[in-house]
Amino acid sequence: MVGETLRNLLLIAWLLPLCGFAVEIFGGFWGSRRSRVAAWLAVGCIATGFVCSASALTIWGKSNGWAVLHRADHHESSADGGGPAVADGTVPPAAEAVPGAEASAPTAVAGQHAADEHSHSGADSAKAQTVFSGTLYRLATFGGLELSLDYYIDSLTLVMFTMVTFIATCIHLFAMGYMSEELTEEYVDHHAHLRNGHHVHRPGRFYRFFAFLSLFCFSMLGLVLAGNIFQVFIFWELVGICSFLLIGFYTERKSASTAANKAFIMNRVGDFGFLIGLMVVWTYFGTFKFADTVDAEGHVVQAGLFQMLPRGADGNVIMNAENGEVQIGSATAANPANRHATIPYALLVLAGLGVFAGCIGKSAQFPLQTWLPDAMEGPTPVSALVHSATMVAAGVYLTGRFYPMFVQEVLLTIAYIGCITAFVAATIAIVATDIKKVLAYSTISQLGYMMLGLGVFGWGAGLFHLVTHAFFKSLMFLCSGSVIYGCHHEQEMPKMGGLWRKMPITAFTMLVGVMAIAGLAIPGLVGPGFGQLFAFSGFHSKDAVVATALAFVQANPAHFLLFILPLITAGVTAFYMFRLWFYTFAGKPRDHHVYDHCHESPLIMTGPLVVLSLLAAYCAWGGEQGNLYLLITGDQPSYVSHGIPALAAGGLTMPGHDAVVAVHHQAGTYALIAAFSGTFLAWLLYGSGKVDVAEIRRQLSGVHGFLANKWHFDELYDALFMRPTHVVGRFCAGIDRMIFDGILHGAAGATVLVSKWDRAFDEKVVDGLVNLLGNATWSAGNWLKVLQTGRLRQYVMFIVAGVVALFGVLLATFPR
Amino acid sequence: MILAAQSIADFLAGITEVIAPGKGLQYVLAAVIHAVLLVHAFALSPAIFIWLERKVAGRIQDRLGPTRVGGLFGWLQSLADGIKLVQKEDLCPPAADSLLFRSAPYFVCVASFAAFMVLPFSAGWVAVAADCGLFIILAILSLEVFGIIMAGYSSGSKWSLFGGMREAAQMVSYEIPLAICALVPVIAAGSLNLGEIGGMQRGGVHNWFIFHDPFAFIAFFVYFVVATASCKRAPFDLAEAESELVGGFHTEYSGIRWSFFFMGEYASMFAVCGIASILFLGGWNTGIPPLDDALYAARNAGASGQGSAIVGYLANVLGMLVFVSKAALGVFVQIWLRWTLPRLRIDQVMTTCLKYLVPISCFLFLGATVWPLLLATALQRSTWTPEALGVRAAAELRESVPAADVPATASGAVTAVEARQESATEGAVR
Amino acid sequence: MTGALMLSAAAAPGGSVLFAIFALAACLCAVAVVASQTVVRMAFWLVLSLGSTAALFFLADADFVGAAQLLIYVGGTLVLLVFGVMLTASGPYLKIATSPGETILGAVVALLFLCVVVASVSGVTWPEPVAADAGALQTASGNTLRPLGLAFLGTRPDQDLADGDQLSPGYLLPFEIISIHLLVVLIGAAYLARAKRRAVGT
Amino acid sequence: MSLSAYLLVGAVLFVCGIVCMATKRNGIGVLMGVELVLNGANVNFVAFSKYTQLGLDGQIFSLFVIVLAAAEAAVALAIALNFYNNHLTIDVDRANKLKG
Repeated sequence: MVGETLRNLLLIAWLLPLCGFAVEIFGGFWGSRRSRVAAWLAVGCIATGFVCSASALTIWGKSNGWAVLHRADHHESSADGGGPAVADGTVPPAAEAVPGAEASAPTAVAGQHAADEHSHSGADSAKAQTVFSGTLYRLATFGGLELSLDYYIDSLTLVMFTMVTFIATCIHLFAMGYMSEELTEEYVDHHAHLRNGHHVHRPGRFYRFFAFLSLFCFSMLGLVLAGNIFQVFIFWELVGICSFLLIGFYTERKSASTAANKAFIMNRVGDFGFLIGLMVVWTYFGTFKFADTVDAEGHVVQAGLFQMLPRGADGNVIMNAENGEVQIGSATAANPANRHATIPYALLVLAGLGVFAGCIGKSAQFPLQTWLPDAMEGPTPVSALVHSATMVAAGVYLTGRFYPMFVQEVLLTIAYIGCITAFVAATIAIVATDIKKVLAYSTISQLGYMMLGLGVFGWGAGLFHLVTHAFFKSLMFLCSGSVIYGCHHEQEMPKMGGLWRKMPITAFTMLVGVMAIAGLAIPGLVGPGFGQLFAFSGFHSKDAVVATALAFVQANPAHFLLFILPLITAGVTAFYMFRLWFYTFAGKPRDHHVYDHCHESPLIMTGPLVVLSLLAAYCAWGGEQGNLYLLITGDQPSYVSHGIPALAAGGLTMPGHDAVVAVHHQAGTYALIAAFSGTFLAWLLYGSGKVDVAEIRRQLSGVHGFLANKWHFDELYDALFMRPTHVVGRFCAGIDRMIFDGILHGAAGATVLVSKWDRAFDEKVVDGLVNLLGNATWSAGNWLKVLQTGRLRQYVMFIVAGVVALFGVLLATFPR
Repeated sequence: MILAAQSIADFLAGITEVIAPGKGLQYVLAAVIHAVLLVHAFALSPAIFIWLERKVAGRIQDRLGPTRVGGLFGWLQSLADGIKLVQKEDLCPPAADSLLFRSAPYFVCVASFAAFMVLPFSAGWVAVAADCGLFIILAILSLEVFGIIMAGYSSGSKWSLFGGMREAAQMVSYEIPLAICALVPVIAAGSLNLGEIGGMQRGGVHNWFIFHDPFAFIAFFVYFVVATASCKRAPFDLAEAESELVGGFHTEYSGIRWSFFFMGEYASMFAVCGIASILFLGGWNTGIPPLDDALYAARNAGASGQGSAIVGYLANVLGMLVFVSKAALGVFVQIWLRWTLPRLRIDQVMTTCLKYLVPISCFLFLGATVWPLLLATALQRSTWTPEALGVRAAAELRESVPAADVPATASGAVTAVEARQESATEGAVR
Repeated sequence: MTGALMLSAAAAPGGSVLFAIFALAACLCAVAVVASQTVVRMAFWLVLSLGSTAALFFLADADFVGAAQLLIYVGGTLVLLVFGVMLTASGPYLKIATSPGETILGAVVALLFLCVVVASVSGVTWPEPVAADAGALQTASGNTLRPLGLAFLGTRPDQDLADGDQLSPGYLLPFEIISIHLLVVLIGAAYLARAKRRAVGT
Repeated sequence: MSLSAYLLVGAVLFVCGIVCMATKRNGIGVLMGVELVLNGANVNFVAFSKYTQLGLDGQIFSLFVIVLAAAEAAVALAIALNFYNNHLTIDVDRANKLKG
């Protein structure tokens, strides 16, 4: 019952933007370029979507009595149990019911696990169903392969829906102000130049912008709602298209179109891995669906992916006894026909890595991170919505959604990738001067944080950071948009300064965002309760990530980098963020022309800022005992909460929740110290004005150059891929030209020759015959035509004579 | 017994029972007697009508008209004219095509004379009681114009040619409404046999077909107009338009041939008026129910031999008088019209026919066909007219065929037809 | 049935005489049609021939057909005549003479053809007239109107319908079709002949 | 006087009609020939209806023939009229535009 309600609500929230898109793209094309109708339509759609999502969340909570929130004390109790070891309190009674399950037949454990999956971790919420899945529409069936539109609704889905729709609403409103210049029949694009040096004049594209935004919302929500990995892939690509369209919104600008192409192609690289992962999954698991397919009686018709990889009581995948491969599925669930019983461990890793490759591309992880900064060519609202809050988060979301399929090795890779990305991007952000670029790199590094969190087994931590980051990053992007708008499209920070006098609201909200991302808080007051006022969302989420990382490192000391680098990155983050703020708002105006002309943005832009700033500050109220975290982790894979012991010697030990709790304060302290030091450094260099920055830059020119060139990644790729590709391409072209063209021309020549002979034959022989016949007929007609005298009476005469003659013949031949 | 003969043929049959010559002789005699009687009717009626025309014209023009010959009212005037015309020289202009020129008048005469052949003067007093009598009479009347065209063409004078051509055009167009209007009472009666049609209207004026239904009522007047035109009487006498074409088709004629044309004309006047009286005005029936029934009874009695043959014979004579007087009344009206109305132009004549009379008569025909249906549906009662053709034909057939040599199948067929008809009428009633 | 005596004279001794007269008239007038040159004379003879043919029909107890022959054929010929006069009125008694050679040739061919037809007529041995004395038609002799109507309605008094089917489909549908056909043809003819004359004289 | 007598009359009329068609140069004359031919056919029909099993069908068909003859005459006259309008004569020998 609840399932239908949720499904319908989310369907509305999902499909409304699509309708909006259709209406806007057509109506806008034929409508007036000056009307804001398209914008209001888009806002209406997405706002309705937000209402639906929020109510869906509420309904979901009521349906299970907010069980997930009451889990907090349970965790507390387990916390003072202490120790990384698996505490009996946390072992789900389901697993307890079969003592020594890991020793017993794997299938039994698997079935046990499947049941456990259904009750979704948490003895207290075992009764109420919290995960709803089903099929909306069957696209096609190829043999055993069934492509369908499914839905998979759990707490994560709901939180994502609410978050995405809410942020999207704010950004839509903001964009109505920001894009208002497009409300004209003739828009002059000052960044695009024609060959004769003039600016490009074109009709405004207000409606098109909002149509694309609506389409993007549709794709993103579809991705979140998707109930099978293939559907995820479909909307994955749709999101890519939207990003392509929006980055290249100012098509006339060469940079914009190039950036769009770059983003699209790099995503393709990742998606290639994704496809490989899909193949492996299909080959061995025989289905794409996440959840079980359940018929009316509640029997499991076909097991879903998450149930097919059973994990022992200790959370490890189960090895098949005889061939040492990984056990798939359970005896209880009906199996798809073409499903293997086991899968080689390597292939399982490969599948995980493949899917994660897609995530790398989508959320701009190392080594595919270079497209995101260029994507800043799009309008700022796009950067805020697509390239900070939602789309790039899709990679993280998928990693979290597909978590049960990842084994330790994959997780480790994820962790390292995330950590490297975070560090590299942060370092580049230090020297970036374009305000949006800075934010872009910070985005990349934050995404790295999330990946790291997920990689070190902090499922909740990573997604927690995803949500909070979405809020404050969209906030900061909007602020930067407001600044750019106010400064008439001036994006270079060195030209700004002291703007807080001109635009106080923007400055203040930006400060909130900066503090949030920097993870600042007042030490000692961060405890639960009133002290939360001084701990912004970023503090909690980053804390969670760092803590998990620390716990992980304690569990496996070999990978200490996974804690050191993030720690440094935290400091660096605080540094460049405050650098950005001081550069932009504090101090004296550097470029008076810009300063004099800049102004505070209208209400329709500042309003969303304020709202978002509030949320950016306090959305994570209560940290890991707070409602948000509990909501997100409400349906987390059961084995996550209590870690995974190393399977074999030298294997990876995944820290459980309690291990994290144990090191939480320690990690938090380190992070705070790093953040404060970064902040102080930033104030010293840029705020106080006591230190000459240019001097330092001159001293460290090598490092600065290296960083300013983004670690030479573009050059590296150019040397690694572009040049070889060009060489190979030229070689192939040569082969084409010499061999294949030669063959073709030879064939053509031969054909021409043959046809020449054929023609000769035709003209001589065939035509000759035909003409002969024709002439014969002609002459025959010529001497027959004298019979036709054209005289009526003679014809009558002929008839009579003919009759008489016939009678004569008759009588002559048949005489009586 | 001999006087009880219903017709001359029966009469002769009766005689030959007494003195028995060959049957062939009987037929020849019958034919001859019929012919003689008809020739007298044919020759006398024009004489009387010409005299009548003169008198009426005189009265209308406020003169006396012929008074001298034959004492009272100059009633022998026509005879005198006839004698004079016979004496005249028979001229044939050199430009004429003599064969056609000479034979044209005979054509006219023969045509209008032959029309009398199927015209019943009283119940059973008819030379040829053909079932399709009306059809035959219309056909024969249409032959008359042929002679006129021939006359007009062969005279070799343009006046005559014009007259003939006009006559031809007029005839060809006026035959159509004439036939259609004549068909209206035929639908009511369900028979083409003039004798039967006349007999059906026995008993009361309301039984005359002119009062049978509104369409028949209108049809009567239309028919009369068209008949007047088809006798090329004024105001439709474009063929001999003295004022324009000297004498029209008979400009070149003289003497007895000239008079033949007029005999034909007056005879056909009598013929069409007789047809009118039989079709619409109850023929030889007086229109007074008791008298009609009495006469009918007398005739049947005389014919079947129970009653006295003389009475039946007198009844027939009375019927003939009634019929002739009705026809004469029609002729009088035509004469009256001629001396009252001015002559039309030829285009007006054609317009009148093709644009007005033909559509009107078609409408009347349709109306007459749907009239019984209207009665059946609206008044919930079938019309009083005799049953539809099939059934009556079957009945006719049965009484006509001696019961001995009727093949059972034929009678079966008859019953089948009756069944079909009854069901049809019932369907109409429902 | 009195007039029937007169008309069914064909069945009587006097009938043969009448038949001879009318048959002779028909044939001679037909020959005269061929022989005569001007249209009006041709029409004259044609009318006589057709009339005597109608008389033959009466003699053959087909009075309705005879009447129809008189009305329609003679009417049709009348119109023919009118047109002939109209179209040849350029001169008095205009003759469009046929060359004597053609006439002779035509005569020869005609004779041959006549021989052929007569040979085939006389060559066939016709069955004895059995239908003639099949009650109804005989007794209604000279009055074929009702039998005709019955035949149109589908009842055949003149034929032995002992084979069970007493109501043959009849001729109503063909009659309707042919009348509609006539109407259409007349309209088409009127359209064809409507006045769109060129300037005569050149 | 029997069936063959009627047939002979029909034959004579038929042949006369044919000759009329074949020799008359006057278009109207040709039409009259056609009328004669049809008439001869009618005579045969009626004769058969009287003297053979054919019965009333013969008369009915002769009726049809008469009606069709009327139709044919109408069309033929219209054609003749047009012919006259084009050639200012009704000499059918002038209608040799289509000769080979």
